[in-house]
Amino acid sequence: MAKHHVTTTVNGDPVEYLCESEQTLLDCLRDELDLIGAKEGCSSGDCGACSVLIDGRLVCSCLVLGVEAEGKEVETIEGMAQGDELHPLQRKFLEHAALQCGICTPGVLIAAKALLAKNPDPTETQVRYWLAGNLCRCTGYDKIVRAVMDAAAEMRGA
Amino acid sequence: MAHVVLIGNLRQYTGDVTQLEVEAATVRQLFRKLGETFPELAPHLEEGLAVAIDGQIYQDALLEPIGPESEVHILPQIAGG
Amino acid sequence: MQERVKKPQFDVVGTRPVRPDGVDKVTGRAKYGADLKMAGQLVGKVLRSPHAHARIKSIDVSKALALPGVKAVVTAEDFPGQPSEFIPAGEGVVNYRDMTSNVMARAKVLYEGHAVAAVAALNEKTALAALDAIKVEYEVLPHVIDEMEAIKPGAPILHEDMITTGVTPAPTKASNIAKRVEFVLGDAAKGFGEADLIVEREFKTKAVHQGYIEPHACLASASEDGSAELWVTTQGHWVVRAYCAKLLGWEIGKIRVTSSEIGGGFGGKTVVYLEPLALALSKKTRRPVKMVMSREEVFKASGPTSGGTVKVKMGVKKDGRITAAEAEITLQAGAFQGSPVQPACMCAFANYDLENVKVVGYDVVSNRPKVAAYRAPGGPISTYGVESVVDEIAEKLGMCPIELRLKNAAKEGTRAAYGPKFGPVGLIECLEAAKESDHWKAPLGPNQGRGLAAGFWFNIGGETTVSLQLNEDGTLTLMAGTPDIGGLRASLCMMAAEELKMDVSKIRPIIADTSSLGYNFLTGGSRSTFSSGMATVEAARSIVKQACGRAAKLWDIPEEAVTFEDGMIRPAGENAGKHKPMSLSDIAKVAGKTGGAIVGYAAISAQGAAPSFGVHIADTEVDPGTGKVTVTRYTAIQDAGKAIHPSYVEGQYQGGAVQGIGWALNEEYIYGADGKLQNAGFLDYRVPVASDLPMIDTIIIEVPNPRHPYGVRGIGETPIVPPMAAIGASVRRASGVRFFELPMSPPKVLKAMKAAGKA
Amino acid sequence: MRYEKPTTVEAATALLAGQGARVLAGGTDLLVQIRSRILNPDVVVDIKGIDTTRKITKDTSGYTIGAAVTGAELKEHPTLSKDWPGLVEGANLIGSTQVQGRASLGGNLCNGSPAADSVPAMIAAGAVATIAGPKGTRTLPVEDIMLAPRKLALTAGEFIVSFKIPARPAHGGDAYLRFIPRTEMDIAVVGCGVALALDAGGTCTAARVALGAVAARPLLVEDGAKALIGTKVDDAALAKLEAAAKAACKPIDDKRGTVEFRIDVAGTLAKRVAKIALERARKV
Repeated sequence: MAKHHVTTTVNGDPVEYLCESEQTLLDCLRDELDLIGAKEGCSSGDCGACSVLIDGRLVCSCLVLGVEAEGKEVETIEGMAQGDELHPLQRKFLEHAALQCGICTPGVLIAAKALLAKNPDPTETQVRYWLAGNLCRCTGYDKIVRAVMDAAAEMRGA
Repeated sequence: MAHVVLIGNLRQYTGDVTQLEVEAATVRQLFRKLGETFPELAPHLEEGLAVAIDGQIYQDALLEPIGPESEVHILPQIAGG
Repeated sequence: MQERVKKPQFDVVGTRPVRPDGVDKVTGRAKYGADLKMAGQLVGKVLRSPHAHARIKSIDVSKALALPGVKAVVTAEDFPGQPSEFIPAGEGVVNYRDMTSNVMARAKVLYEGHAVAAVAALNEKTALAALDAIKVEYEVLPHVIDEMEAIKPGAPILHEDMITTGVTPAPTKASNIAKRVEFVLGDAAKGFGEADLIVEREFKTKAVHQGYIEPHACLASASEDGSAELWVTTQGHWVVRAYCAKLLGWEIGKIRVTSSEIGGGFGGKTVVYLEPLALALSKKTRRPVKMVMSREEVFKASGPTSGGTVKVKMGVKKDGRITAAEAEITLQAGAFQGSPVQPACMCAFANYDLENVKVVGYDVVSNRPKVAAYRAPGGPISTYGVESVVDEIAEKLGMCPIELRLKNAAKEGTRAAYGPKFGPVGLIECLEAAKESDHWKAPLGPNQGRGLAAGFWFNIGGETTVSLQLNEDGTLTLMAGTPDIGGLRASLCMMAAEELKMDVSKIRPIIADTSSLGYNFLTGGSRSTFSSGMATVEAARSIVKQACGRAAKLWDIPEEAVTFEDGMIRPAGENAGKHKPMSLSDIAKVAGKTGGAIVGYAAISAQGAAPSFGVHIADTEVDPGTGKVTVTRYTAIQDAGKAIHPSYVEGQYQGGAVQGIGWALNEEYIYGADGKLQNAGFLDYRVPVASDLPMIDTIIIEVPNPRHPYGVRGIGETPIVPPMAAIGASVRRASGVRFFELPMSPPKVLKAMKAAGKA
Repeated sequence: MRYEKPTTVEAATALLAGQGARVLAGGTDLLVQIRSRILNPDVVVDIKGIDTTRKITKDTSGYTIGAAVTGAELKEHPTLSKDWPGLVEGANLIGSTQVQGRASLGGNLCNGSPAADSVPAMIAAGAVATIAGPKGTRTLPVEDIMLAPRKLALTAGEFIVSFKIPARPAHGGDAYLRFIPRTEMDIAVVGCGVALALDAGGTCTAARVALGAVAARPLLVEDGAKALIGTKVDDAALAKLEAAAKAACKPIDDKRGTVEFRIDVAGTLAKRVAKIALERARKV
């Protein structure tokens, strides 16, 4: 079975890769494009560590086939900072100590970014439900939720 | 003489002795003397036990000094998660 | 005599700088276990037992080896047999016969998921095809899962040579009870005779998994010359090195182990599973071999902690003074002996100042994966039972649960049931803080209740090496060897900065590999900030001493005539002459010309660890229509000794509390009658998600540890000890029903409420 | 495994008529099953290239929702959440935010799980599936599609293109609730959808009650509807509904819940869902 030739955009860059039908987008990002920021925690869409945006939509990249990315715009954690400038969410995560081991952090940040794009002023409950698909075993979520709320406030200019 | 207390299952190697007085200036000396007194205990002393000297727990500390009036407990090693 | 810490003023310690490894972790750059790639690497996969208990009659790997792209297969034959002896290494005492039989089944498979063979192939697809092509002939044997079933006469025996130790006279027949332990203080029978009220209860807890989000992963590369490199996610790479060397029969010095960033461990990454297999496959193929567990493998084949049965009996006077306490604790060890029953017994009554205590424990094997350490191993299980009984006593006496505890709380001078007397400890301070908290005084709504429980962990020190090098420009590089899971590097840099009176951002830390630094015991037992911190302080002080020595030489004055104050090296007084003070940077610039680089090195066996007590308050609301328990408010209070970086201390309290909430409400290993795990995934092994929880409030108590330069106690373990009993007590008040079994999942809660007429 | 992305219904049915073919819509179940080696299809047919599977259209007779429209897209539709809030809620309880970005009504139904969250809500709403196949197109009410776990009333080559949801009655309301041990991320232990319509006086004129995860397939509970029709949906009617819901359950004991628990909770949920649907019907 010949591999698929996929042409897509990742973090604004045009990229091409070859993949087999079974390979997930997560496999392609990590193995073909060496973008290791998205993590494989479960392979079943239950942990959110592999979260990426496809055409602005938050998805688990382990539940998307690599071939499905054809012609799409994919955004990963590697595209979140602009040059030396961290995204406000990234900065607030550091200030609030919203990570311990950090394995869930790329997925949480991508998910939080998608939330704030849709809802710039979320309540604590809205943040918690939006992030329910991003498991974190270290922090108990407290500091994550605070960091997201604080970043939202800063981004609103509040 | 340090007052030595053997905790937990160690009594099975000492013929049910759980408390005794031992002249020892360091943990190493204490272990050696206990091993001589209770040969069945010796391998367990080598395989890793903790000692508490006057309440403070020491692990892997053969050179730790023991005071003449010290109370020394010998207990299982503690690890963690 | 112990020297009490003076309350020093700190410049850096106690502040909240951004962690030095932070940017890499928010940008996706940080490299974890599965993130390294090597040229020519192969994919390694493990064939695992589909049976809970079976004899391996034969393994035929020929068809697998014949597949194009399959490079090697290993089975138990590739690992030398080990004698059954208990050797101090890594996590306490290990038995290498058990360890080698666990990483690769020998005569029998002892649990579903037990490794039987491993393959290395060009890619994952081929590796999986190779697993399918390996033919294993099993003779299926009867299995036993539950610990109380496993100790019954006639239960299937896992190890024909297992004779219970700790029993006199020694039994003559094999059983599944590996060990009996006993801790006695005073005379429990006499104490019960003095009691006005005796409460006796039996509790049951289920096996729960550490649930780190990063699966086990490693990349091994063995060379023709007998040396090897291993990249691995682990809590202790020196321990991994020792285990692998032993299991493979290789020299320790030829194996270089590098710890990747670690995506959570909680005790579960203190042992080896894939590592010796990857090294063996790499040696056979002379190519790098990468192995990563699937989530299903993590659940089925890596260590959960024990489930168990805890019987507790406590006697109390009418005024609340506890006169006697007894417990019997039976814990699952998994397929090989070594449950945390000993610390479970020792923790059981550690919260209390008691005269008469008897605790008996049993270590029981059954057809489950071998347990691994999980945060305060054993402590949460026994404490759940004891603290639940204390709560019931408070209710029966009509006493406030805090007052009852204050009346009996362990304090400086209390003799623990396991022997020694406590030094200064902070339980009373935690209880007082709970009593004074807004939370304790806040009103409750309908169907809501509030519970409280206390917890304890010993904390440990141990072998630690740190190197601190002063660079040519005055910056510093810190090398530690205890993997950083939750902000360790930040805390170590802060302690170095405190000693050197410099900006913490000038110190860049790394976790060094096993060939770059002397031995380090693992990150676990709440030891890394304590022990590596102690070594860091020593290394920093060595830098100061060396720098002062260089200044003395430059100034042609004796070393004693030089001091280090406010970050500057100065002549120590008028008599020392007038010399312009020098900074460490100034010294760094001339170090090369005055004797060479300045490096502080501390190789210590850290002693003086001190226990940390904590008290948690939980509010819950119970839905009488469904039995669902929701945690509505939560406060974790704990003695840190001294919080180096308070944010990461709070983070430990919060994270531990939430793991405990999961343990209390929904997490459990569920087995079918076939002995197979039914919920080996995050879908049905239900760890708490963000929307399940309220904010977790924290109160940091600081009763300094007199044996640490800054007063540090370990803090990572204790936070998981109180939650189950705190939530149990809270659910009792919210639902009107007292529960004796974890998890308090909706079907159980609804059933009990219906039976009590409360639903 | 082959991956195909046809752009016409005909091309899709031709591919699906072959051996070992599976439909790929959102993939949130299919890819998990392939990854865990439960399924090993020869070909996956991505139906998202077919325009009609990805669109929501509205006319006087109601909505036509493409089978591959995601839960997130249902939620973002300008009027669907107002007309059929229960349906949208059901679809948006499938997995996480991430999963809602992919999971579809068609996939949720055709995965063949009795616990699928969107299915009781669709049944309550009276949804009818439009099925394309080698012999042309046919329609089937949603409650008739799933026969047993993993077993559907679809024949070789057939797939669901879209669902027809009727126009909301003048005083109509629907709701869906499920019970799970956590707040998110679990499979329903019990799911319940109710849709009802009132006359101007507030008497229930029509009702549909559906339960999920309490039998081998999602259930349309006729007796539940009977308990409500002709009443003001008062406490007496709700008590009858509770009894009817419990009586309809034929659950199993499994890792997610016991028989007894599922029956009890089905009764509790049916009452709660009916109350929400009633509130909604009164407001429009």
